[in-house]
Amino acid sequence: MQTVFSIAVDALAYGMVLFVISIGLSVTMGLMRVVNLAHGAFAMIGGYIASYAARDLGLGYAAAVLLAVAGTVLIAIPIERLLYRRIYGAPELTQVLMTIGITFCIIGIANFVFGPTLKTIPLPDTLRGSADLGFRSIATHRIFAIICGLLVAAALWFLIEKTAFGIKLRAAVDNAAMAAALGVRTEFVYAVSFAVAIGLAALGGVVGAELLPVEPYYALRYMVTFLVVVSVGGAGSIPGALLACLLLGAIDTTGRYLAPEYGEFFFYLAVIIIVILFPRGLAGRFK
Amino acid sequence: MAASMNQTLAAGAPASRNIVGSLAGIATIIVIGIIGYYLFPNNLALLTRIIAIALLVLSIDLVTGYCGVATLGHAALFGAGAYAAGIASAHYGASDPLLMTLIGALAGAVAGLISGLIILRAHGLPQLVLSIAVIHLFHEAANKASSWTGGSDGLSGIAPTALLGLFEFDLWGRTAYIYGLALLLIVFVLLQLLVRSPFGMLARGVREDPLRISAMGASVQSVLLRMYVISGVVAGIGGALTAISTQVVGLDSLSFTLSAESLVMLVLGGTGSLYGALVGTVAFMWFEDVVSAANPFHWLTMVGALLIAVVLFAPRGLYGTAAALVQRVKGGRA
Amino acid sequence: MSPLFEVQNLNKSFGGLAVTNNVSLSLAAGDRLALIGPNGAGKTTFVNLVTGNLLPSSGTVRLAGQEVTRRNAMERVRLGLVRSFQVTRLFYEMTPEEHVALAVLQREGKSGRMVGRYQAMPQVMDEVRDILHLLGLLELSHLKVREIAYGQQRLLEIALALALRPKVLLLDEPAAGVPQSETARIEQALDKLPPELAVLMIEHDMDLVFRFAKRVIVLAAGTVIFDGSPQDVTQDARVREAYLGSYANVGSAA
Amino acid sequence: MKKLITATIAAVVLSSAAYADTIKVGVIGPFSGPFALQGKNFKAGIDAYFALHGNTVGDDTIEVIYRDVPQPDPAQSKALAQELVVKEGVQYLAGFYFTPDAMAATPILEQGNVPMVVMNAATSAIVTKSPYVVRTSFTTWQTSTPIAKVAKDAGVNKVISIVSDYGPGVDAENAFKTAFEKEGGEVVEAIRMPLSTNDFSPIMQRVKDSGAEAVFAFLPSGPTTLGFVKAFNQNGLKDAGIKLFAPGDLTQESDLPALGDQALGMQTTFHYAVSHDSPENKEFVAAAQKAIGNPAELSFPAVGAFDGMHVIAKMIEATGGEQDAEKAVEAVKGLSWTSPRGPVTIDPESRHIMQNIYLREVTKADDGSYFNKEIQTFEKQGDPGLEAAK
Repeated sequence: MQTVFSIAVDALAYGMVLFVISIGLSVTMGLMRVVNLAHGAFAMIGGYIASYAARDLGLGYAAAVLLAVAGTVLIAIPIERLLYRRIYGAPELTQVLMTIGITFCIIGIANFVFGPTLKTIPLPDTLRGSADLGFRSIATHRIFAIICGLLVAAALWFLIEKTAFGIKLRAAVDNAAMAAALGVRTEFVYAVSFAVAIGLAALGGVVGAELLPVEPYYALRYMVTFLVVVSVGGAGSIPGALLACLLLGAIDTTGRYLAPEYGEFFFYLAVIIIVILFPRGLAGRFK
Repeated sequence: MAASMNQTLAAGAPASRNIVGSLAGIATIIVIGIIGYYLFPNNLALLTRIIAIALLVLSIDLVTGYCGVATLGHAALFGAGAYAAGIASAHYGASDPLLMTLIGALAGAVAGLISGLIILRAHGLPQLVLSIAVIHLFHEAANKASSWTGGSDGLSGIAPTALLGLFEFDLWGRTAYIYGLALLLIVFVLLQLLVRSPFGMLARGVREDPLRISAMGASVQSVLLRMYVISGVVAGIGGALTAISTQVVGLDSLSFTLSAESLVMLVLGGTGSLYGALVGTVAFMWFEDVVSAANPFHWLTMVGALLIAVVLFAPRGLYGTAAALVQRVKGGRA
Repeated sequence: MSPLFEVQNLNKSFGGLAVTNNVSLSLAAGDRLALIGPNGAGKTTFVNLVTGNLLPSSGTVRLAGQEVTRRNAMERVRLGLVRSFQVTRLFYEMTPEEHVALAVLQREGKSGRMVGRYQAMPQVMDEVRDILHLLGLLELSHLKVREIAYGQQRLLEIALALALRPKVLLLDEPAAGVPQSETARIEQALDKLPPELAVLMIEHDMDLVFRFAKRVIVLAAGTVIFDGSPQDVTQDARVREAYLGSYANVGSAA
Repeated sequence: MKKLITATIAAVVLSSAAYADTIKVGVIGPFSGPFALQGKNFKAGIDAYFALHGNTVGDDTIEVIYRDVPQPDPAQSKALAQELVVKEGVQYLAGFYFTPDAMAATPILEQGNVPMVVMNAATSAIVTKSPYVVRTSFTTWQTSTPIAKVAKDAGVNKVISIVSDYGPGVDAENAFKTAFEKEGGEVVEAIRMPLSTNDFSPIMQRVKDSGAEAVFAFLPSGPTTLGFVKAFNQNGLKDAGIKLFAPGDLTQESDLPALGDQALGMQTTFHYAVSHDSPENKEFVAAAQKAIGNPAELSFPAVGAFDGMHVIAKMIEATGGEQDAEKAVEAVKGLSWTSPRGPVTIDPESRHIMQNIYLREVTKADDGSYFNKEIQTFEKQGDPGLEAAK
């Protein structure tokens, strides 16, 4: 019984870390309909900035996180204006080609600037070490990641469902021409959504760095995981993404506990079954 | 009556032009193949590798370009062919290259059937994810079955006998290259027949509007599945060619990386055209070879820049954009 | 003799909302039936139920003596029920000739052939030319469909349907979206349909309905409220109520 | 056109004839991609050798030609090796970070009359694939065997083995199991986990449930080691007194700055530590760090490459620059010298390198950096993997 609890805690923690990193991709893919394979690259940029700020500049963790989010968004703005804007509404394959190209470039540049070694983001003392749950101990940082995930989910839900901006965004997604006719500045809405998505990527990159360490090939290594999670949840759906992360986290964790040598099989078989049963994702908003 | 005569003539014209066009295309491949042989007599191993990958890219073109199925898992078909041919030789002594090619083609077809049955259950992004899951399952299966496949150490001990009992697969790779070129030509000619056949037309119809195809009484699923099997044969031949020419098969031949890279090659050349697939493969592999030899530490950045440039300036791929330009110039003249 | 095509007590509801309510109708060879109804009457749902794109909640659909209620769209086509689409669905990168050839090949069971070209099959080419000629599309046969006018695309829809040699033809608003100046060509095309063919036309354009149909069925709120001759339809009190009563709602429904 | 082709061929032939006293060495390794760091170490090792010993042997000048195989890709490796031999006319093939890449190139050695010096790939069987293969690195069996004795000496009887599920991981598991059982210990459970594992918490749960007193682990160096060590510490295994034993791949010098405090006190066995205390090593490290640029990036592949170049130089010396693979290989069989890692010998029978294996502990230096401190030496270790395969 204790083991079951223990696995459940692990699953929750892993799922929430996945959620924090992937949710930004769900926004770009579901709301802006861009297959953004470069999502991981932006998460990685966030990780690098935070690492640089905390390690080399000696700033605090909170400052590093803020700097990472702001810095990544700043870097992303020209990329959005010059490159992404050209592929909104383009066929999927074109988007794949463009965003893989962007990923390659970012990897190459990161490799050049920061070198090929792993970069860590020093944690503040409060997040270091482990917390005792009574039946087991868990890294304090994992608890922090869970809280971050919940906060992000709530904030996004509020932004999309309850604010004027959310209404405009949903209108622009459903029918861009109509929204424009009604006076919504769709370009602006898209730019802001993109910035939010990138900011979330950066946040995820920093918060998730304990689990997915920052190095140049981060962007490629975890690309598939992010894509799978978003697709299983249903692109554009926050509850869907949350559900997918928790479910896949549980499957992955349990599989790796029960039969680690077949861990990969469990995970991808589950993905196939879920996708076939729910072709639009667990809570897909769009076709 | 006169009008209808004119129409008949007009109808005949493009058909014969197509045939001339395809003959010219085949001639081009032969000429480039021969030039390659004489210009790079010491690079034949790499040229053979390009041919094997070209077969994989052609195979992706059949399902992606002609049927509109997005896949990031097509190396499963290629790797199945490579491993089947390799295992036949290494474990069963079936080392006749023609036999190995046949076995590769069959295994590719079976892998095509299996992955088709899974991948075709969804559309769009979920389809892409299914294909990713499929390639990972194939990869894991090969890794697990290491007594058959050699696992991550690779399958070695493949020793193809002389082709037709006459031509040894030697160090210079001449036999492998010529054999590969012959395979490519045969496959290319057959595929040209295929894409112009009624079935090819049906497949293009599926790509453009599956609902309309079923309203015509044809089964979309069956068309796609048949195409997947054919595509498996083509990829399987490519895989067998690798096994024969390099005499070793690694897990990379069943990897997501190879799947993604070959899809990129296809999109680079231009989807929906057999020439596009060839142009894309040659361009990408040539670029990779040159740039990675010149500066291995930064070639990834340059490949990335190339991909971005293609999307911005040649959105239909290299061949597609060139063909459209030629069309426009011709149209302007007419 | 049992009718060629028969729908009995067809019902469909979406989460408690009845969209098709106990609809029955039948067609014999040579019939020209028009199905009309105000916006939101459930015509599109009815088409989808008949063609097999939707499954009914209850009721039966019979085609050429067989029950096809649970069969999919493809099988119904093979049994002789062919439809056209309200919004043109064509292969925009292909030519009209290729469209019709594909349909002819499909009908003949030759569409799966992996070698040979239809251009080299004389009977196929003859039939393709005949059909294109019949609909006045012959001179466009080598243009890409995206390059031809919408009215001509509508004609090509009909050509495609004819090439499948249906027993029952379901025309879903054949004149929808066609400029007034070109509807005459659609009418001409409809006049040339084979006489033994049973045709069910869904249409808004009442002129076309009066010219074409021998019998009219009016659908309102998913229920058949009239079944009779075109002459009587305008006199029917329930039809008048359904249409005139609905005028007030047209604005908001649109 | 034909003229042009003839001219090109003539030019190629002439160019190789004109520089007859340049001996070309083809080095295949991962110079781009996720493993580029290892390729960089190859290059640093080779550059260090030239810096210390010059690039001439007698009248002959050594020229190194690099070819890039970013990830395990035997087909690509074979094609490049073939190109190196046929087109570039290299007399020696060297490098090879990954086992499949080395295996793929072995069939061309005899045909091309070319010896191969493996500078890293660590699967025992490579040297059996061709009589022209010499290895100057290590095998996973070689580095994983001594840690069994270390574990036993530390009073551990029950061990759980956790390895990445691929060739080297399986080798490590078998090596440890064989050695540990010989010592009288018991491997209570052997877990193989996918290479792509990111979250190791469930694995740590398995460790707790197994009742083992210690963990034997093998993971490829890079991002996963970091996650693994963190999970080990944070899930309370370290506090519960469970020990962690591993071959040195887990504490590769280039990963140490990231591992930091997490790795403090970890004991691993390996053939080389950058910190090895000897004049030869000081000289080597100085040269290699200069060659690699960032001193923190230097780690074990560099020493494999450095010694590989030493072997090649001896081969050139023995053959007088003539292309004669058999004579060249014959000449280095039984060759002994003092490498930066300590005394080494090429075993005449297996053509694999016999060397000391060191037990090291991750220690914090005075300047706050971390290093592998050698605390015990297992002298003259051969490759038990070849024995086991017999």
